[in-house]
Amino acid sequence: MKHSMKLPLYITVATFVLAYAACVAQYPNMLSSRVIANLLTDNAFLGITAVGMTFVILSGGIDLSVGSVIAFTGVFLAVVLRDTSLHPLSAFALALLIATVFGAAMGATIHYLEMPPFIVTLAGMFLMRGLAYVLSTESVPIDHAFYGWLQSLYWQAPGGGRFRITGLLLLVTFGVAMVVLHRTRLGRNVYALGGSAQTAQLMGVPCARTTIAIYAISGGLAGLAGIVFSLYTSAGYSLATVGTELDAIAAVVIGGTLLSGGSGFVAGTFFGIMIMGLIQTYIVFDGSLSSWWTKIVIGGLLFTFIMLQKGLAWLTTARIPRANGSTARS
Amino acid sequence: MQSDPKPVLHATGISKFFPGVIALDDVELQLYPGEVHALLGENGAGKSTLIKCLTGAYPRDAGVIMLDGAEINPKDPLSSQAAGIGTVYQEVNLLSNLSVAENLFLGRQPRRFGMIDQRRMLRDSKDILAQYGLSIDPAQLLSSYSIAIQQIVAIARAVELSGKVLILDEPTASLDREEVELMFSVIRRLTARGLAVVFITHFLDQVLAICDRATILRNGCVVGTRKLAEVTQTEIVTLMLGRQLEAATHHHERRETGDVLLSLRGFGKRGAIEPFDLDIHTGEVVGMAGLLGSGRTETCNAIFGAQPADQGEARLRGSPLRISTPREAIRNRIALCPEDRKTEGIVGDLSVRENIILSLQARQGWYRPLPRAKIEEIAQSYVKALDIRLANLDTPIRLLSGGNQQKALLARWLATEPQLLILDEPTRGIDVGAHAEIIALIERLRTQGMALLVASSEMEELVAYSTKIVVLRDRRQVGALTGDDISPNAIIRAIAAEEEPRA
Amino acid sequence: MIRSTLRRVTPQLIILALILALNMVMFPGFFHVEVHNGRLFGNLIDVLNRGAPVALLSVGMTLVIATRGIDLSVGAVMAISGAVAASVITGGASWIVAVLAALGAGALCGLWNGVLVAVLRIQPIVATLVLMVAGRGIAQLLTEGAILTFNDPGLVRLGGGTILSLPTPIWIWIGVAALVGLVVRRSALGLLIEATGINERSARLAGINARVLLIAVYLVAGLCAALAGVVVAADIRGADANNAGLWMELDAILAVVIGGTSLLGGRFSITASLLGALIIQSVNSAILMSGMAVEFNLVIKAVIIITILVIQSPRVRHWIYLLRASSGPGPMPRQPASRTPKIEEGRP
Amino acid sequence: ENETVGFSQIGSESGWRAAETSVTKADAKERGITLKFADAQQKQENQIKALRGFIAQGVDAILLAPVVATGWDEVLGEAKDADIPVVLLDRKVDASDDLYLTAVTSDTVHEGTVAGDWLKDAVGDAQCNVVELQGTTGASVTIDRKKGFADAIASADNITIVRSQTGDFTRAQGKIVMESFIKAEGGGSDICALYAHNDDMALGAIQAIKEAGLKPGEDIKIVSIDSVPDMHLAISKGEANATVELTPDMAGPAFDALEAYWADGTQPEKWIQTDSTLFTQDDDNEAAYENKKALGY
Ligand SMILES: Nc1ncnc2c1ncn2[C@@H]1O[C@H](COP(=O)(O)OP(=O)(O)OP(=O)(O)O)[C@@H](O)[C@H]1O
Ligand SMILES: Nc1ncnc2c1ncn2[C@@H]1O[C@H](COP(=O)(O)OP(=O)(O)OP(=O)(O)O)[C@@H](O)[C@H]1O
Ligand SMILES: [Mg+2]
Ligand SMILES: [Mg+2]
Repeated sequence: MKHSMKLPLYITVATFVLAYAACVAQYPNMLSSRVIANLLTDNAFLGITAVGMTFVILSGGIDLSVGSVIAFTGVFLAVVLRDTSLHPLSAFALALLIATVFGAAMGATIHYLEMPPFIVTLAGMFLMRGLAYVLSTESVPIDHAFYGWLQSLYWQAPGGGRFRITGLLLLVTFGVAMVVLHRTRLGRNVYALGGSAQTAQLMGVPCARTTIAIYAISGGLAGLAGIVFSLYTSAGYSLATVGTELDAIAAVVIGGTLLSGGSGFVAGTFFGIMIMGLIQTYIVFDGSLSSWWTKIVIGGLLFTFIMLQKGLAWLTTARIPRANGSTARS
Repeated sequence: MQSDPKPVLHATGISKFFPGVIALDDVELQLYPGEVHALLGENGAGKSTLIKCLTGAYPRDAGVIMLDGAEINPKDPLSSQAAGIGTVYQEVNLLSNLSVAENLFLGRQPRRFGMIDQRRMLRDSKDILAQYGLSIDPAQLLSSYSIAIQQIVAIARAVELSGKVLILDEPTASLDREEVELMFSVIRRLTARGLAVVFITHFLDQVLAICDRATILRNGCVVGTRKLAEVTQTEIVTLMLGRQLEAATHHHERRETGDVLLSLRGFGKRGAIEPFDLDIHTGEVVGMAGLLGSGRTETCNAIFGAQPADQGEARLRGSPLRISTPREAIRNRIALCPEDRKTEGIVGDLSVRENIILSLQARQGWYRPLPRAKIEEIAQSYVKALDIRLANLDTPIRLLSGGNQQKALLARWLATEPQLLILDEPTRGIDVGAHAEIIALIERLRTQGMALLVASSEMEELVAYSTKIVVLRDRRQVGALTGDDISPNAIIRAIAAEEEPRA
Repeated sequence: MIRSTLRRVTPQLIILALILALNMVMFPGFFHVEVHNGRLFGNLIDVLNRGAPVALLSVGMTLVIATRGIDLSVGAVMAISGAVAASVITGGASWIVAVLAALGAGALCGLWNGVLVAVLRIQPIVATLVLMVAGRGIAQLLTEGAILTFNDPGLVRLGGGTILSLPTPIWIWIGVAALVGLVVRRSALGLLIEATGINERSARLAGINARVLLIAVYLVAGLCAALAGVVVAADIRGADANNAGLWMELDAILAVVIGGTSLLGGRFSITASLLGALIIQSVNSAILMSGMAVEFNLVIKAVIIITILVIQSPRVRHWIYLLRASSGPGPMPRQPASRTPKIEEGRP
Repeated sequence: ENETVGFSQIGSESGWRAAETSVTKADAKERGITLKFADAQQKQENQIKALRGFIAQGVDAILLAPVVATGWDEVLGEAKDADIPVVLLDRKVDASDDLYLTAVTSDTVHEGTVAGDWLKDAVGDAQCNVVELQGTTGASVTIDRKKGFADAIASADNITIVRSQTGDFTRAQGKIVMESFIKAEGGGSDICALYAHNDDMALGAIQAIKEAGLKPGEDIKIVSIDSVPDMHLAISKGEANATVELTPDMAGPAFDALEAYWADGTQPEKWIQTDSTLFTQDDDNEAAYENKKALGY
């Protein structure tokens, strides 16, 4: 039954491998180092956001504000670098601080005012996007030597693929998140909260601290994703990353984490991200879908992956005698 | 041990108000090191509330708590844990999505270089659980084990956390004898080390077996603290209820039962219950006995269609019957009062009134709402008949004490006027008064011609009302007792026959 | 009945009154209503009229949320139904056929969501996300990305026309809300929906056909969305598949939450959700009337909404209750320190 | 022959955009070019992904309709390294111009100026209060068209913008915002003209004006940008006054340039500017409507 815990993860990995193999069978070019490097680079900011989202969803919450936080961070960086002489590194630190504090504030609101995360973070989403507009409605280019230097840091693989520093950051974030979630008390408390907040409280989990920490992590990682995004586009734009929260949620869910909380793995999220990236790459390679068919196909594939998971999970649990479900839960 | 004059925990003037309810009124509790202190009272007397106030799970409205002579003011369970008070709250309060080991060590996992030391945690868990006679794999999810095992894990966790005081709120509700004995031996070991233990239960025999003193609550007030060596069981019951309880006599004039109501042949569900035969007559109470996990609940669920059977056939009054959903069962006037009130019975936020008429309304269909007057009449009459204690009928049912919730659920099913009533552990967590009432009710329903199927872990109770008892083991029917054969000893013998050692 | 409803919606009424007063401060002529060629004309009428889509959506959304679900697809369903209505009518059919076809499309979408949630047991957010993504594509497929315009007077009247001088959309949303409200409260549906939302397992074991109920609820949400889509299309005399109902699901959810229905399911009030929709519309109208630079739109909206939500949060309400109670005699009652449980959908 | 061209389109947020897509596809087909189409759903990151995907596939050229001007240096550099020519459509980017072959765009600031100049001519010396329906907040087209118009009327003291709100480039929002403008400006009697950043908003506003009992085109003058077929219809009915054309056929010149480049490496001009033709009630709007209605608007 140990494997039944990790089963969704294995299913996601298997799905990814199968899907990739199918794509390569049709377009051999998709095995090139370029495509692999692009999967990492292009999805770096989404992946980092999804890590934070995994924390939140594991705890039974949801964070709709991440897309706006990314946009805000980008605009903030661009405006600060344009209008002040601050070094980008200090600007990064400042941006991370703002995003983290913002997340923590949402966490505190959720905990102390007993408001549902969906609504608190929805309001947060409006607020951050609004603040980004207030900073600048125009797209502000970032033209700083440091940015150029960061962008020039990459390893060119045979075949032309460029493995960039942001891709590395993505992998590091996932690594750290895995350690935090599985090997620290905070991480286990996240799972505990997701199992049942009430029970966790009775078991002595510091709910206030944990909730605040979770949303602070999500906010902070969204801020980090904002930095990555600003490196990616060398600009800050208040209209950027609209709807990214839904992409991140979808990636987390495809990665096998239950939206009801308490069950899932951050490694699954990684493959969730890769699957979403693969879908897009495939659509570009195909190149024959109209705008509307693109949407329909993305929705259809989302549905397919969910059903695939359901089906596999059902196949594997049907053989294990059904738990009585009588474990007390609130 | 009472020679030690200094109490380890001394709570005075504890008061707690809920909107419309005074749950605790100026309650005093003294615990001496090395004693097992029973906290007794009817359902809704305020026992669990007192515990939650003591450990900070609820903020109290008044009162002082002294631990070892110093005032403490726990504002959440975490701080009382830190102060050395370990608690098992009512209903298993563990996290089924974590492993057994993590449940044992949540919040205090052993660490190496700041990281959780998984290996050590598993090893320590094994050692701890071994003290309770459990040799299970602590790396598995908690939810993969039965409620009984979960309960033991909860106790083990609380014991590990209790430096000074251990509080157990109805820990034995879902344990059978053997496990209770094991638990008692652990408690004795702890008290020998000077720990104070608070023990809440509705089983007076267990109280007499292990406790030294008892504090009795009624309607949120302390009505007395007694040394158990100096009182009789009847006195305690009288204190709890504020009245005398008629002796629960095992009057067993074996009456003729009516026609066969439900007849099961080769009835079973793969992986859940092996095929069995059973006839239930009108005017008959069929008891189901067995150890934990013997398949009683699954049998009940199969007949009710909650986990539909996949083999065999059923006949209702002679005509074939296939039940694959609870709705079909209800339509055939079969009712099931489930074992797990909280998740399968009550609809917490709905009022007691709505909970009582819910099944009747569901059967009538949404387009035929019950008239208001009728609803009021039904609800009122059952509240009166079953003596359900509540502020008013608009109270959300989740605010009722466990026993009263159970009675409200019974009312829900009685309102549908079933011909077959299945009761799964109808008296779990119910106080002595209500217990007697429910037994009397079962008897009354039977004489009115209803057929009942009752699963219970309490042999005496089964013996008191059953006209026939089937015994289950390992999801298999292994025996049946009728007439004068019915006695606790006979049941135990039937269960124990060729019993293999437990895993 | 009416008194208890009134008591239930008092907070929403107060907030609405405050926001309207704010509008009044911003624009003194706000409450001025006059008849302009047979048509009531004024800001207040605009609030009622422009609130129609969100009000319609919030009726269905309230029921969905009461069952512990959520429907992210309503915006896309609006686009689909608008596109269907437009293509049917440009195909030469009568407006009644067009409306019926649009409602049919909405029902189909609702059914799809319902089956995903109730039968395949997919969590509502994800289940409806599928249609949210794909639905707009379907709508665009119908219109081929263009705005499909029409001039059929019958259909146009649904959006821009008036009945007894009052814009038709106002009649439509009030009518639909009254109909749904009446059906739900006069039958036992309301009770059964609430029971399912609070504890689905118990509800099933009590004999409630939770599966059918869930499907029905998403169906109603789909129908309401379809009607909203028709109103919006009729209003601009064209189906704008690209933009119709874009992000409107969020406004609808917000309206329900401002109306005080918990996202964790259970007790619901359609009246309160409608007031929520009107509150949102009044905020929008305040922003439009203020003449402030557009950059501030979202910040203003966010700040007002956060304020409303904070005032309505259980904890702050409790503080208010305590303040009131402490001024009176008797002991100070308190609530147990229970944390809001997380969203916990259909566990197996 | 048979070259493969990747086309990264922003999305399908408006009728004009749909027309541009369908014109481009038709054009490619006519020339025997295989077009790989990628819709970015309004997201720059998707466009960058698409571009990288095209590069990985080794297409012969890339058409890019950038969603925003900034942030293209890196990926354009990659295309250049891979020797794939990039042609920008309908919007330029803030990047060094050796990173792309050419840009086929209109001058969006100029569009605003054309609209403003028309208004100046139309009102003469009369006092004129203008209300403005802006596009999506933050979109560069919004900013440019706002600027161009403001520049044009800056010299005319009699023309002032009294209200300016976003209508999100949509008909529905255009109508809603216009309604509130009318209420806020004395029932519309104080408004002399409407400037909308695109035709869709103007068409929505026309309905609002009609419902308020005013005559669009007469009581309130209407000028906007894009020249979609419905707008021509409105102008021909006298319900609107002018529109500035933004041609959806950006691909034609782009393919011309590409074909020349493929043939002998001819470097085109860095900016191929499309015309911003003004259509007024004096032009043959019915003919314009007939011309355009099949283009997929
Ligand atoms: N959260 C709450 N809100 C309002 N009333 C409550 C709440 N919790 C408990 N009560 C009420 O307080 C009283 C005491 O309940 P409590 O759970 O302490 O009883 P108990 O003695 O533990 O009963 P049981 O033996 O059934 O467990 C009951 O009347 C109950 O209805
Ligand atoms: N939560 C659970 N997870 C896994 N298996 C379970 C669970 N609960 C019960 N089982 C298994 O299902 C089988 C039948 O359990 P069931 O609950 O029907 O027994 P029971 O005799 O009614 O016991 P109880 O006294 O606990 O009600 C047992 O083998 C048990 O191990
Ligand atoms: Mg209790
Ligand atoms: Mg059982």
